[in-house]
Amino acid sequence: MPKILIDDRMVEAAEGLTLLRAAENAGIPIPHFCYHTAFPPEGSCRMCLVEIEGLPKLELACSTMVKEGLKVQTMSAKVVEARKGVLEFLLAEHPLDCPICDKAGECKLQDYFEEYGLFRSQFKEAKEKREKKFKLSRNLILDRERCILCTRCVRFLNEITKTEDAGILNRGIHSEVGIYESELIDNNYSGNLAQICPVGAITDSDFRFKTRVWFLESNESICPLCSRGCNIAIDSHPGHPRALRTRRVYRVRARPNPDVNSHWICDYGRYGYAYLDEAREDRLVWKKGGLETRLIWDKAAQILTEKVRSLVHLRKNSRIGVVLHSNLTNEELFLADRLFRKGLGVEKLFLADPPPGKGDGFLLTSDRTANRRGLLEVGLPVQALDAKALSDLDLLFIFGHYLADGTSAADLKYALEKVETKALFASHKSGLDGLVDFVIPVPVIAEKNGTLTNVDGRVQPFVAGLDFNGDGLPEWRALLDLAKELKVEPKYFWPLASPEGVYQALRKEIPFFK
Amino acid sequence: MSPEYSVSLRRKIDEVAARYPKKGAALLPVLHLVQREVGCISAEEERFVAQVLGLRPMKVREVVTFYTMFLRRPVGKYHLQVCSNLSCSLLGAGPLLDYLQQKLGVRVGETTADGRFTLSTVECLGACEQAPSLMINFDYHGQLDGEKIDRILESLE
Amino acid sequence: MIRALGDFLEIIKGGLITVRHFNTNMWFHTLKVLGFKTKRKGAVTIQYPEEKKALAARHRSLHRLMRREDGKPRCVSCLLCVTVCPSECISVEAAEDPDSEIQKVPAEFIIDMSRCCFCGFCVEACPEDAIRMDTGKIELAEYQRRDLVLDLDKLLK
Amino acid sequence: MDIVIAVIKIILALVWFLVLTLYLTWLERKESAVIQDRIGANRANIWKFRFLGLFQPFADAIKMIFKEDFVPAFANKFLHTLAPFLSFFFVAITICAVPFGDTLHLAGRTINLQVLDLNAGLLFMLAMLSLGIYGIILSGWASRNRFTLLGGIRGAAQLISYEVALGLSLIGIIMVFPSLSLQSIVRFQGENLLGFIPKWGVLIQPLGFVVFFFAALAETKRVPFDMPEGESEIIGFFTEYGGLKWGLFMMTDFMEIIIVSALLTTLFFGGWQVPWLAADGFQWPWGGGWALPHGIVVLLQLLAFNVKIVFFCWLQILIRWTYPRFRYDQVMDLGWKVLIPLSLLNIVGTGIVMGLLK
Repeated sequence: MPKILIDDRMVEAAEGLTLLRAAENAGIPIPHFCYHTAFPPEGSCRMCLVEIEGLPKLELACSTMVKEGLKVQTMSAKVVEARKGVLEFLLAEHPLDCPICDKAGECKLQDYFEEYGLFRSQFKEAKEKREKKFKLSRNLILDRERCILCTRCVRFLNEITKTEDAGILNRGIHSEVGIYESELIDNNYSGNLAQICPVGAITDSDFRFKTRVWFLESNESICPLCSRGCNIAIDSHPGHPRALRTRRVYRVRARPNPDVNSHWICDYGRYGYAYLDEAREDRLVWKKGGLETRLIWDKAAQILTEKVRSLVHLRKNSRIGVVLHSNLTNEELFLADRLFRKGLGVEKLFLADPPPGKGDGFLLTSDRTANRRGLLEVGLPVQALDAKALSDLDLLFIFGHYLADGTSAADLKYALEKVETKALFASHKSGLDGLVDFVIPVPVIAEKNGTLTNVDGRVQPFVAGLDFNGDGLPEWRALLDLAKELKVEPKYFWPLASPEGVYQALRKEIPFFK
Repeated sequence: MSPEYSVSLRRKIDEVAARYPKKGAALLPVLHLVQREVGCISAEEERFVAQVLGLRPMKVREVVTFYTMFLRRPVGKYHLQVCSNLSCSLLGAGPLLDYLQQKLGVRVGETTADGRFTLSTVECLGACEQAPSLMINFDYHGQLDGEKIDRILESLE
Repeated sequence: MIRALGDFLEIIKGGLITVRHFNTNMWFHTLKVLGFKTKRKGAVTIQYPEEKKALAARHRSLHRLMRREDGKPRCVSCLLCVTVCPSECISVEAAEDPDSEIQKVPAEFIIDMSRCCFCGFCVEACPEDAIRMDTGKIELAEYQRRDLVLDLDKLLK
Repeated sequence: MDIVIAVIKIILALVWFLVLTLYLTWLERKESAVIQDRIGANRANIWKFRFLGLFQPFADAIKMIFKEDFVPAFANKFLHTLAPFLSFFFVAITICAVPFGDTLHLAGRTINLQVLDLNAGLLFMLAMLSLGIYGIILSGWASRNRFTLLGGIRGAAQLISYEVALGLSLIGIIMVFPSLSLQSIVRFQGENLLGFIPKWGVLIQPLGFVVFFFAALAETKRVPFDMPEGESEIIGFFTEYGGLKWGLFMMTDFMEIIIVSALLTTLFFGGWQVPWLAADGFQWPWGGGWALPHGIVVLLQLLAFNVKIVFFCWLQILIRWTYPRFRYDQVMDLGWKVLIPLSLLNIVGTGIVMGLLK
């Protein structure tokens, strides 16, 4: 472990680390554009220059390896002067269209210029005119005036997707990022380009001009769209009194997690956020004799528990069924197991999941559910869905709207008509709404707390980032309420009050989660 | 790829490529080979080279556009390359270029109607001591002025 | 005792001031009403709807949006006014302009005058001088609340 | 016939009273405006004809009549409704003792220009004015609101305190003009002092006048004595009223101003007396005279009475728009520690002077 001196602070850095990383680890940020943790250093932006004692010129922090005894100054007058110079040269060609640039507010050039910039430019010459709307891919637009040629995008396509769709064309002042002829970048990870672009050169037409970044509230979450469980940040608009749009979520960004998704997410997860706002179930209703009544959950829970009690009393436990899905959290699956199987002796546990898709071999998996692994590890003995098995039940708890996906509408209607009471816990509207007696809105993953187990068996906790606006409640609370109301294993269920508490219980019982 | 490329060219390419540990590393010599054979490197040649060397066409395009000695379209018999870099500009490369444009009746990047001259600018010929300098095909001409250019052009036949 | 008398005297004095005002205004204003011009003015009230005060040059009145020379709105919907507005009365929706020099134009620009507090921050924040508060319109009463919500067309007028 | 005359007198007196009240609101608006360099209400118009805003009172009246008659859900509905009428009634009834003029001889009849010449008219008026407190207390209490209750209590305390000074200050007058009938008190003031100075109450009872004037101002509950209402800062007793009922309270206020002016005029400024005007014309103190017909004399007397009343109304409004409100303790101090001792002093002084003059 070489010891180095950064800004007169003794820092111990691992062998083979660059100065920039070592300084960052020590809490001393060094400005940079082209350097990205995920790629080998490039050294083209010259922003990370630092002064090293004994060396005549400033050195690049991003490509200098740590060595025992280095004495580094990151904020000396010489360094600041150099940064000013670099910024001035970048600004010589970079347009000042921050008011219309989507990156404004999270733009590195803007930030650094604010910190080091020379606010009086010495350039009298007019800026070069370049193409402002060059189509890079289906979603990406390149503004060549704004591009500072850091080549992050090129390197991403070379190193991560290995598709090498883009490159730097020409030389000197004529250099520009380009694609080959009109072969658009076409891979499932192109959305990351807009995210890693340190300036506003690459913008995403999905987010372009929709809002400004400083209005957005960023919340951490986990992508539930496949079993990878990529770490994401959901950027939502907390609301405006006269907002023209009613949408909440404006974009989804990758959140770095070296163990799961590095710095990336796939386009399927990035652009697939519409489910957060569209076709959401928001009213808790009870349909009785053609009448729809709006209820509060407590009332609905009372009616349901009454029904369960009467069935249990008549020893007709076998006429209770539960349909589960793999987007439930570990806690919820565990509670379902504990309540329905162990507590009430329900044997008819079915599974209804969204249909599998196609994996892409990198992050996206073919399994389009968030917690299939968790379901396996919790050990729920679920059966495949069978419309016939459904029909000889008296009471059916349906979790998720995916039941409507796999079974034909006519079959489903025929089967469900015979079931006396059906309660649907669903986050989205579906064909099931018309077939059940209770519709209980539930939050999606981004709106509740809990843990998910990804395809590699990694258990990831997450907290609610968005507010849940429906009448209903998270499934874990519904299950707890039912258990408490039914007085199933009171000693066991009473102390449980939160997903954290449930997870503690889960850890005690199932070795996998230890 | 397309049958126009002669068997001998392919053999030469293989020969050159064999000298390098990785096929891709032979890109520059191969491009020179192809340019000598075909005359220029257009998109078609780029694809051909990329295919032969197992690279993506974009890689080839990057290299071709970076070096000014690779021609992306056919040129006339004489390729006049005027240096536009600092030393030459200071010593009058600009007026020189204007003079050439006027004399030949073409603009930068164009070929005369008779197909004899192509005029283009390049970044630094590495001949600052002779500025302003001009390269005609592979011959250097330095310390130019209008008169000298007239003489040089006359001597070309 | 003497102090109390003094206080009493002050009270009387105070009364006399009002009496003086009463006298001046009563007679001189009456003269004015009857059409006689006197040096002293009497009451200073401006009879508002009939007489109006000239607005100061810097007076902040109803907003307007400026146009470019070709008639397009100057606004690039950068949302800085929305950001700075303390009463959150502005909402803008952006759209793409076919002209790549402009790029961003407002598809809708709404100011809810019933919320506006006339601070003028939007004018100061605007990088394009697209919004101004110099129409001189200060009579903004409406019978319907929705008439106080001004949209792009109304603001561009 | 007497009944007809009495009814006509009642109607005329009430009409006079109400019209004056109505225009007092206009006077108040205009006077306050003129004092403050403004113009005042001048918008109300009939067919664009504004006439100095003289139609404003009608507009106000129409507004008040058609406003929602709101009674708080928690209020005592009966008492809440009764209170303003009670206030209004006790003030309105006092007009019957006010002498507007001397007697009018018409068609062989002698008509006293007073609704009712009570032999204890002064006591009657004081009594009625005191009863007005009930309206205040009831409205404050029946609204079932802590703030109105406090306002009512403040009002009652203030009015009762000043009743004392008010009553005591008049004892001097009663001693000088030995009668309780207002008409006879006015007649006494028709004489001259030393042959040429009108023997008005203010000249022989200056201290009594000052005490009475302040006490009477306090009785009207207006600035600077508006402890009970204080509509701008301290919440008053009629906070829970609106529309016509609130209008009644307001009218009561203005009517009290008129009654106080009438009392001041009658007791201290010779009532309907015009200096040196006798029943058959002017009698100049330096000899000679100017005979006038009976009708003209009566008209002059009525005019004098009205001019005096309007002057005192004007003065009260001027005071209201000049001085700031007293603090509650200052009001009490003024009443109990200044006005009452002064009025007692006045009684003693008057007695001593009268004894010496005898």
